[in-house]
Order: sequence, then C-alpha cells, then structure tokens
Amino acid sequence: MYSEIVMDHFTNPRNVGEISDADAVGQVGNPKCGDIMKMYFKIQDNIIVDVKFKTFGCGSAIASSSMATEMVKGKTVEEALELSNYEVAKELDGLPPAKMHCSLLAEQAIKSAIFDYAKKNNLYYKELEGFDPDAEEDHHSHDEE
Amino acid sequence: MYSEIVMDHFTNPRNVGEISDADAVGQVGNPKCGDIMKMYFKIQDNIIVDVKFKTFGCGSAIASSSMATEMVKGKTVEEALELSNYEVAKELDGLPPAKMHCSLLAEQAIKSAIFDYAKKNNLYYKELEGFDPDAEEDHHSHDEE
Amino acid sequence: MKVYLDYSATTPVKPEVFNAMTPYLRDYYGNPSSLHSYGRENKKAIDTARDQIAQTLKAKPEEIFFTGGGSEADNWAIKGTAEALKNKGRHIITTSIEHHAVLHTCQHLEKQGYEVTYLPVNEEGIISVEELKSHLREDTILITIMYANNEIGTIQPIQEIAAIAKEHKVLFHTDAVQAYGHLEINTQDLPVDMISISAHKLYGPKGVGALYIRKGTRIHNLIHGGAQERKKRAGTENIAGIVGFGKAAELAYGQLTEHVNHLTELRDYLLEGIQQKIPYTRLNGHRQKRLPNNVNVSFEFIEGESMLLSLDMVGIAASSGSACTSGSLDPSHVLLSLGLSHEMAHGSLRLTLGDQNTKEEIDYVLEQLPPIVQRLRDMSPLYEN
Amino acid sequence: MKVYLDYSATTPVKPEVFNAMTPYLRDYYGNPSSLHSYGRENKKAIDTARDQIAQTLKAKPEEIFFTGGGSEADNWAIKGTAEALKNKGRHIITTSIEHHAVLHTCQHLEKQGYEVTYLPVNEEGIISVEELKSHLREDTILITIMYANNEIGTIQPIQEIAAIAKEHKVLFHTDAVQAYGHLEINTQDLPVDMISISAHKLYGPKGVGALYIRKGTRIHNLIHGGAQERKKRAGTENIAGIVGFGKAAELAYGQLTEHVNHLTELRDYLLEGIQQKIPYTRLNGHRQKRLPNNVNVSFEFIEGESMLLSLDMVGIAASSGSACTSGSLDPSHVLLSLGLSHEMAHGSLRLTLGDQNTKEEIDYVLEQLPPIVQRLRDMSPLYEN
Ligand SMILES: Cc1ncc(COP(=O)(O)O)c(C=O)c1O
Ligand SMILES: Cc1ncc(COP(=O)(O)O)c(C=O)c1O
Ligand code: FES
Ligand code: FES
Repeated sequence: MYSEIVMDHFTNPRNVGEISDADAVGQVGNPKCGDIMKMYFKIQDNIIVDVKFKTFGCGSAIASSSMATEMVKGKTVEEALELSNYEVAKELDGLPPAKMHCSLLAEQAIKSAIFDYAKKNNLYYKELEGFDPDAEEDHHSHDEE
Repeated sequence: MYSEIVMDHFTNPRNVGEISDADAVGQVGNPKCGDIMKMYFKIQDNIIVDVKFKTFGCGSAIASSSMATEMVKGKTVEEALELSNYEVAKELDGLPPAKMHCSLLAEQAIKSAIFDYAKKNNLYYKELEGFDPDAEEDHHSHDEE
Repeated sequence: MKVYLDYSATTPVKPEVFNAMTPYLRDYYGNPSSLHSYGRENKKAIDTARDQIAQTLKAKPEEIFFTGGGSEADNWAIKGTAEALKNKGRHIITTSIEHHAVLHTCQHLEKQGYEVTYLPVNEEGIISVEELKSHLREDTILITIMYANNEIGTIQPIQEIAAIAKEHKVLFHTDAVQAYGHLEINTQDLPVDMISISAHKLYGPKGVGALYIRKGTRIHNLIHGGAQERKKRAGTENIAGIVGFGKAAELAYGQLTEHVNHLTELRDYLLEGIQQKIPYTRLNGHRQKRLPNNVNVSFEFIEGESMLLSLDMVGIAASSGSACTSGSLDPSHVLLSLGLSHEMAHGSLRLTLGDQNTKEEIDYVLEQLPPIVQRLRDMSPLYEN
Repeated sequence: MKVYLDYSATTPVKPEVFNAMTPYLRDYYGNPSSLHSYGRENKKAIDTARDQIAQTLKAKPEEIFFTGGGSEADNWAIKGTAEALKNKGRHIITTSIEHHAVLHTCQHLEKQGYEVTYLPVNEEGIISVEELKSHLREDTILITIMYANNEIGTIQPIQEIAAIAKEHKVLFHTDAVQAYGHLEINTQDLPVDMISISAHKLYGPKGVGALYIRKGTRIHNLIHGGAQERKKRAGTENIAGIVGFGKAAELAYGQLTEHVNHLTELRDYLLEGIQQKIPYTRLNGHRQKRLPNNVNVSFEFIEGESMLLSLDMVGIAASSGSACTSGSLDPSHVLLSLGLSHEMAHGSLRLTLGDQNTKEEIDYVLEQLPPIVQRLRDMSPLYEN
C-alpha cells in the first residue's frame, strides 16, 4: 500500500520533537477527523535552520511530516511557503489517492507555522493571504458517488 | 429423486397400449400443464379383466399409470373407484411432493373410464357424483409462499 | 458412456481455474479490507481478477463490480437504476424471453408502481428493433434485453438496440450471462451501460458474477453495508470465487476462436443428425443467430421430463427448458413466446455443448436419442403411428 | 513471528472444510436444479449443509436460506420485511452500533419513507431494554438488533429483546454474524424471526452466508429469479461454498465448549497483560458480556492506523475499528456511540482471537505492543510525558 520511502519515513521519522524556543509554531488538523500536526521552526536571517514536528495521525501523516520537515530545512521562508503537498507526496514516491490529504496536512502545518512567525514579527506574505490556521477543513471527504 | 419402483415402472411400464374394443375409455389431463392420460378397460361381470393406458407426461405420470393399471386389474368396478392416488403413490414407494399430482391423474383417469362405462351402460356410482371428466383442474399450483 | 450436454446450465471448473483458486481458500485468509499484510494479498488478487475481466470486455477495471452471481447482477442493474431514476420515469422495456432473474425482477417492480413493456419475439426468438422504438416513451428509464437466450441460444441485435438506447438517452442493460465466454463483447464499440455476467457459465465457480457499470451510470446499491467494491456492493468478497472468475474469463477469451469453432462444428453435426434421424422435430430458435453451443429441439407428442429421465439412464445429461426453471412444471415461457403450443413446448430438449465434448459423444447421443423418442411416442396418446 | 489477531474480520478456512469443498469444485459440476444425475449430487450436498446449519440453530432445514454472505442476509431481512409489511407500518427499531450492513440498509430505507429509531447504548455498549419498549409504536414492523458486536464484542440481552418483540407482535431480526460459532443460539427457546450468519467468520469460506427465517414469516425476495432456495433467493447456488459453510458450522458447534474456553483464557490473559503494561488504556465494551475472542482497547494520544502499520511490521495482524470500515477514515461509529472522544476512538485497537492462537503468540504481542504505543505517543502532540 505504501512506498518504501513512506515506510522508511514512518519507521524512522526525521525531526520528531519540539523546539522549546521556537520562532514559529503551527498546528493544524482537527481531532475530529483524527489528525493533528504540530510544527516548530527555528528561523535565522529568513532561513529555516531547524524544524521539529509532532503528529497524531496515520502512517502517511507521519511520513509526510517527516518528509516535509526535511524539505523545508535550510530553505528561506518564502521557499517554504511554496512547498505544495504534491511535491511532498512526490518525494515520498507517491501516496494512495485516499491518503493525499495527509500530505496536505503537512503543507498546511508549514503555512500555519509561518503564519505564526509573520504575526509575531509583523511580516506580510502574499502566499498567506486568506490562510486561516483554524479552518476546520474536512480532510476526509469521500469520493462517494 | 424417484424410488426404484418408480424407475422400474417408468422403464418397463406395464399395460401400455390401447384396447380397440374397450368397454370403458377415459382420458384426463390438460395439455396446458403437460399431462394427458388415457385408459382403456375391458370389463366382464363387473370385473376389470384388462387395462391399457397411454400417457403424455412426466416420468412419475408414466409410472403412476403403469402402477394404477396393475392395481385395478382384476378388481371390481366399485373397488377400482375406491383407489386413491395416495395408494398408488404408496405402492410406488412414494413420490416427491411436487409429483403427487401425477398420481392423482391416474386416479382421475380410472374414474373417467368408469364414468364412460356408467354412461354407456346406464349405471350409477355414488363415488362419481360430482365427477366431471372434462374439469380443467390445475395440477400445477405451486406451493409459492 | 457419460455425456454432459448441459453446459448452459453450468460448466465444470477448469483445472487451471481450480488451481488458481485453492491458495485463496487454503493459504491467504486475510480480509481484503484490512490494512495488514494478510489482507493485502487478497486485495491484490481481487485487483488482478478485475483487470482480467475488464480486459475481456475492453472496459476499465473500475467499471467491473463483483456480485454473488448472474441473478444478483440482473437484480441490481434493474432495481438499482429503477430506484435511482424513479423521479425521471417509471417505464422499463424488456422482452418476453428474458431469464427469470430479469423477468421476475421486472414483475416485482410492476407491483411497486413501475410499468414494464415485454417485447414479443418472432418465431425464431428475435425482437423487432422497430417495435422497440415504437415503445419508447418520455418516461422510459431502462431497456433491459438479453444478449443471448439461455434456452434457445438466440442472439439479439444488441448493437442496434444499444444504438437506439443511446440515441434516446435511455439506459441499456444486457444480461450477457450466456453470451459471455462465447461472443466478443466490446464495451468500447457497444454503447451499453450495464452487463451482467456469471462465472459458472464459462468454467468458473458457482456463486460469483459481476455487473459491468459504465462510468457515470447512476445506480443505487442492492446490497448496502461495508465499503467493498468501491462502496457499491457490500459484503466480504468471495475471493477464491473472484480469482476463479478472473482466471476463467482470461482463459475463455484467450482461446475464443478455437473454442467457438469447435462448438459450432459439433453443434451443427448434432443438430443435423437429430433432424435426419427423428421425424416431427422442430428446431427452436434461429438457425444462424444462435450461440455456438446451443441445440434446442421439440419432439412432437412427447414430454420433456420423461425424455430427460430416459437420457439420464443412458448417461446423457440434458435439460428441457432452462435448468433454473425445471423446479417448476410449467412449460418454458421462452418456447411459448415463440408461438409453440403447450405440447410442443413440453416436448423440448436442450442440448448445450462445451469444451469437453467430442464427436464420439455426439455419435453416442445420436444413437441413443431416437429410440428414446420413439418409445415415449409409442406411449403417448397424442401420437398416431 | 507472525500472529494473526483479526479473526473477527475473517478466519482461515479449516483444512477439513477445504477438503469437504474441493470435490464440489473439481468433480461434481451439475446444476442442482437439473433433473439429471450431475445435478442430483449437488442437490444432496446442499441439503446436507442445510441440515448441518439447521442443527446448530435447532431450526428446521426449511428455515435456512443460503445467501452470498452476511451482508446480503442483513439486507434481505430488513428490506424484505419492510417491503412485505409496508402497509402495516413503516417504523423500524435498531441500534446505533449495528454493522454497516444493517445501518446503511436502514438509512437507505429512511430515504424511501421509513422511519428508523437508532437506540443508543450505554458506556459498555449495551442497549436498554426499557428504552426499546418505550420506542415501540403501533406502526413498528421490525426490530433489528445485533446479537454481538463486531468491534467491541458486546453481547446484547437478546433473550429479553426477543421476548418484548414477541409480546408486541413485532418481527425480530438479529445479525448474529459475529455471535454464530461463539454462542449457543437456540431458535426453539429464542423467539427470533430472522438470523443472519456468515461462513467466513467461523472457518468457512468467504462469500456465503445464510438467513434463518422462522416458518410463517412474511418476507419479500431481495434477489428475484429462478426457483432456488424454495423460490426465496434466486441464483445458481455456490455449492462448494455452501458445503464448506455446513461443514464449518458442524465443526464449530461440535467443539463449542473447548473452543470458547480456549479463547476466553487467551483473551483474559491478553487483556490483563495490556492493561498492566500500558498506561492510559481503556477497555471498550463490557468486561463480561462480550465475545470470548474479543479484546478492544483504546490507547490515549495515538491513532489507529499508525499502530496497525507498526504491528504489521512485526508480523502482528490486527484491526482498528472494523475491517469493513477501514476503507474509511472516519472514527468508528460504534466507539463514538460508547461516548468516546474522537481521539480515543481513533486510538482503538481490536485484537480478535481464534482457534490457532497460542499463549506464546500472546506473549509476543505483549512484548511488541508496549514499545510501539510508546513510540507513537512520543511522536504525538497530544501526549505530555
Ligand atoms: C456483525 C456483522 N454483520 C455483518 C457482516 C457482514 O458479513 P459479510 O462480510 O459476510 O457480508 C459482518 C462482517 O463483515 C459483521 O461482523
Ligand atoms: C441468461 C441468464 N441470466 C441469468 C442467469 C443467472 O445466473 P446465476 O445462476 O449465476 O445467478 C442465468 C443462469 O442461470 C442465465 O442463463
Ligand atoms: S492524516 Fe488523516 S488519514 Fe492520514
Ligand atoms: S404429470 Fe404433470 S408433471 Fe407429472
């Protein structure tokens, strides 16, 4: 069901944990549909120098968090904002269709953390326009016909 | 499905044929439900001395005809009138429930022949009261629930 | 000698099919809906079978839905669309010679307030396309016409029927239970919306079938419950059965031409032999537009069951009317629809051929059958020598 | 080590069952509806299986109707009686913890104009008999309440429910798919009108089940067509499956006490081990009134799928929620009905035991499970050390 890369990131997730003096903290998800993702960034000179995450969710949510943190580490804030869940899923060598939304959670967690960073530092990012970190998105809409 | 006796009477039916100078001829059944039975009696001194039959019908109709002719041969007309299809079926070592009506056909064929005999000879038999040799009975009512 | 000539009732399971099935009865036992590895094996097996069947119909795998047999597929297609479209209309067109799985379902819907037109057939068992057209109405929601008949083997003008349905934007379902495995059915050329098929008619196991549902077709479920079959047909999958069905379909369509040639040759040999040797015989159905394995004849003056019994005693298995209706004693509705009298309908014999039959077997039948017919005629009050 | 602990999802086929089935896949291939000898063998086999199952339920053979599985049996019981009695009333009572085969069928009927009462359950998953009584109405036509739950193993007070139904002259159907093979079900003592059962839950094949219908019960067909199953369920019979079902039933009830004792012992050992070794654990369902093979626990702060994946990687097959619902990502409706929060419902693990399990296997699970739970908790934003 899952690719080898997914299973590797699930089994040995990178960057699990918290950053106590994080510059940015974001949490997304909704326990109602079973998935919560929390991300911590350390940002220096507009560069994400450290990332940690904690995830309550399925295997692909854990793997997506792990992969996404790896992908944004060392990037500028702007570059991190551009990361889409498709890229995360691609790096994971694909996710089952029903599991694509788990990678979206990772994209959203990153945005949420940067939203926090912008708020704290009075910064403006075009990409975050309209972004609502508390939106209760239903990640679990079924493709019922 | 059928007992050995049924199969024996089906394979080697007794008394198949016609009697050209029969004293009594009866025919019952309805091509609509697929079964026609014709019986010929030779009657002397109120005794059935010879019987023949022809049947268009299923295996159990043929076996019932064969058995019934054997059973009435040598009987008085009154005794023959008393023969019930249950007795025929019993002598055949039983018939499947859905096939009981085939033995009824034999009973009716005998009654029909005696009806003919009574008419020709102006005789009266209590047992034949209400008997209608042309009744279109539906032998095939299903035990649908 | 034992000769099985009742392949349209059911076929033996091919050894290759049996071998494909056994691991799924013996070794792999997970539930395909489960996440763990036990389940995954089974899920893969179902996917493979779905692909195999899709290929034979030139369909997409996601258009194949497994069922518990051909009857369930027929019931589902008809009730499921009738229910889904009931606000659009309640008129259904079918024929008078459908299998009971279609006929009784339609009759059931009539009791629920639907109207059903039962198209008649001509003497050879074929409907008139013009007549079909003339019965189309504003509120017609479904045409369900069988591909090939199970009793007389007649093949309907499916391509034309499908074109009419498409032109009038009416859903078209065909019961192809008998056609599948004998005829090419190409859903890319044939604008049909639903097709019923069943494994045990093409050397697969009993109790498994499928409904092809063209993408986008609106249909309600017949069996509600778990999320199996993309939420359209609930119930833990009959995996071994499904694997066997897939294998059987692959085999059947892998050697279709040889299969059909073999059957056609035997069929014609058998039919001509019967007609030559037994007077007062009528061929039921169309001489050319018929399944390659079907011979159906009526012998005047005699009745079917006694013929079957006599044949059985010399080792020949055949049927009179369809196997499914033989629990009943009524003459076949199909034969009556052809215009046969009740006696003629009762005197019908269906001999349906299969892979295993040989010319020697047919010779045996041609040797055994005439005296049986003669013996029963001699006993019949309808027969005058 | 490989440990299968998902017996409630499905069981392996017992070798004796497999051996009983194979002749009907390989050697006997007639259609049981046929008159000839090929068909008769199969007819006899079906009769035997029907007897075997009737005996386990102390029912009459003619009260057993074979279906394509438990889901079909549930759909049939509910839709078939709803339709037959629609002029009497349109109110149905069920529970909020039924299997989807019942729940989705009831929801479907709601769209057709029926009214359904979904009885709540208490924290331990048991309905209140008083509450059931209070919902009975003049127009109540059916009570359908499962015998034992598939997720949490809870056993309902079926005897009392049946008595109430009888007293109020309302039909009573019970989904006994999980109970059958684990509990004595005696239709002579229990005034139940319909019982759904399925072969693959008691070491029989997948894709075959049965509906017990007490003599005299009015019910419409779900699958119309041929005259099979005394005209109540059309379709050529899945003979091998039916034979396997009969054999499996006979075996299960022939050794019920040993079976249940073995399971109960292992279950208690497993449950107590888990509770001892893993803090923040909740037992779901009733401690005593539960199936002998069911352990269902929720581990706070973690989610089910990642637990199943981790277990699968060390060879342990389990489930979270029911197998049939795992295609969906919603938390189990059963656990939510118990009053669990969404997080707790997500963190549930179902371990269901079977014949083949040993104490060594349970020890292995008790060794593997705690670090898995701990690792996931360490990753969870909800967990504070
Ligand atoms: C309680 C219950 N009812 C019904 C079913 C459905 O049975 P089947 O999978 O045989 O259709 C199941 C199992 O899946 C079940 O556990
Ligand atoms: C034309 C046709 N439709 C439907 C069916 C029913 O299929 P099944 O027996 O698999 O339910 C049959 C065979 O019995 C058939 O010949
Ligand atoms: S995170 Fe919701 S299922 Fe993957
Ligand atoms: S005579 Fe009618 S079926 Fe036997």
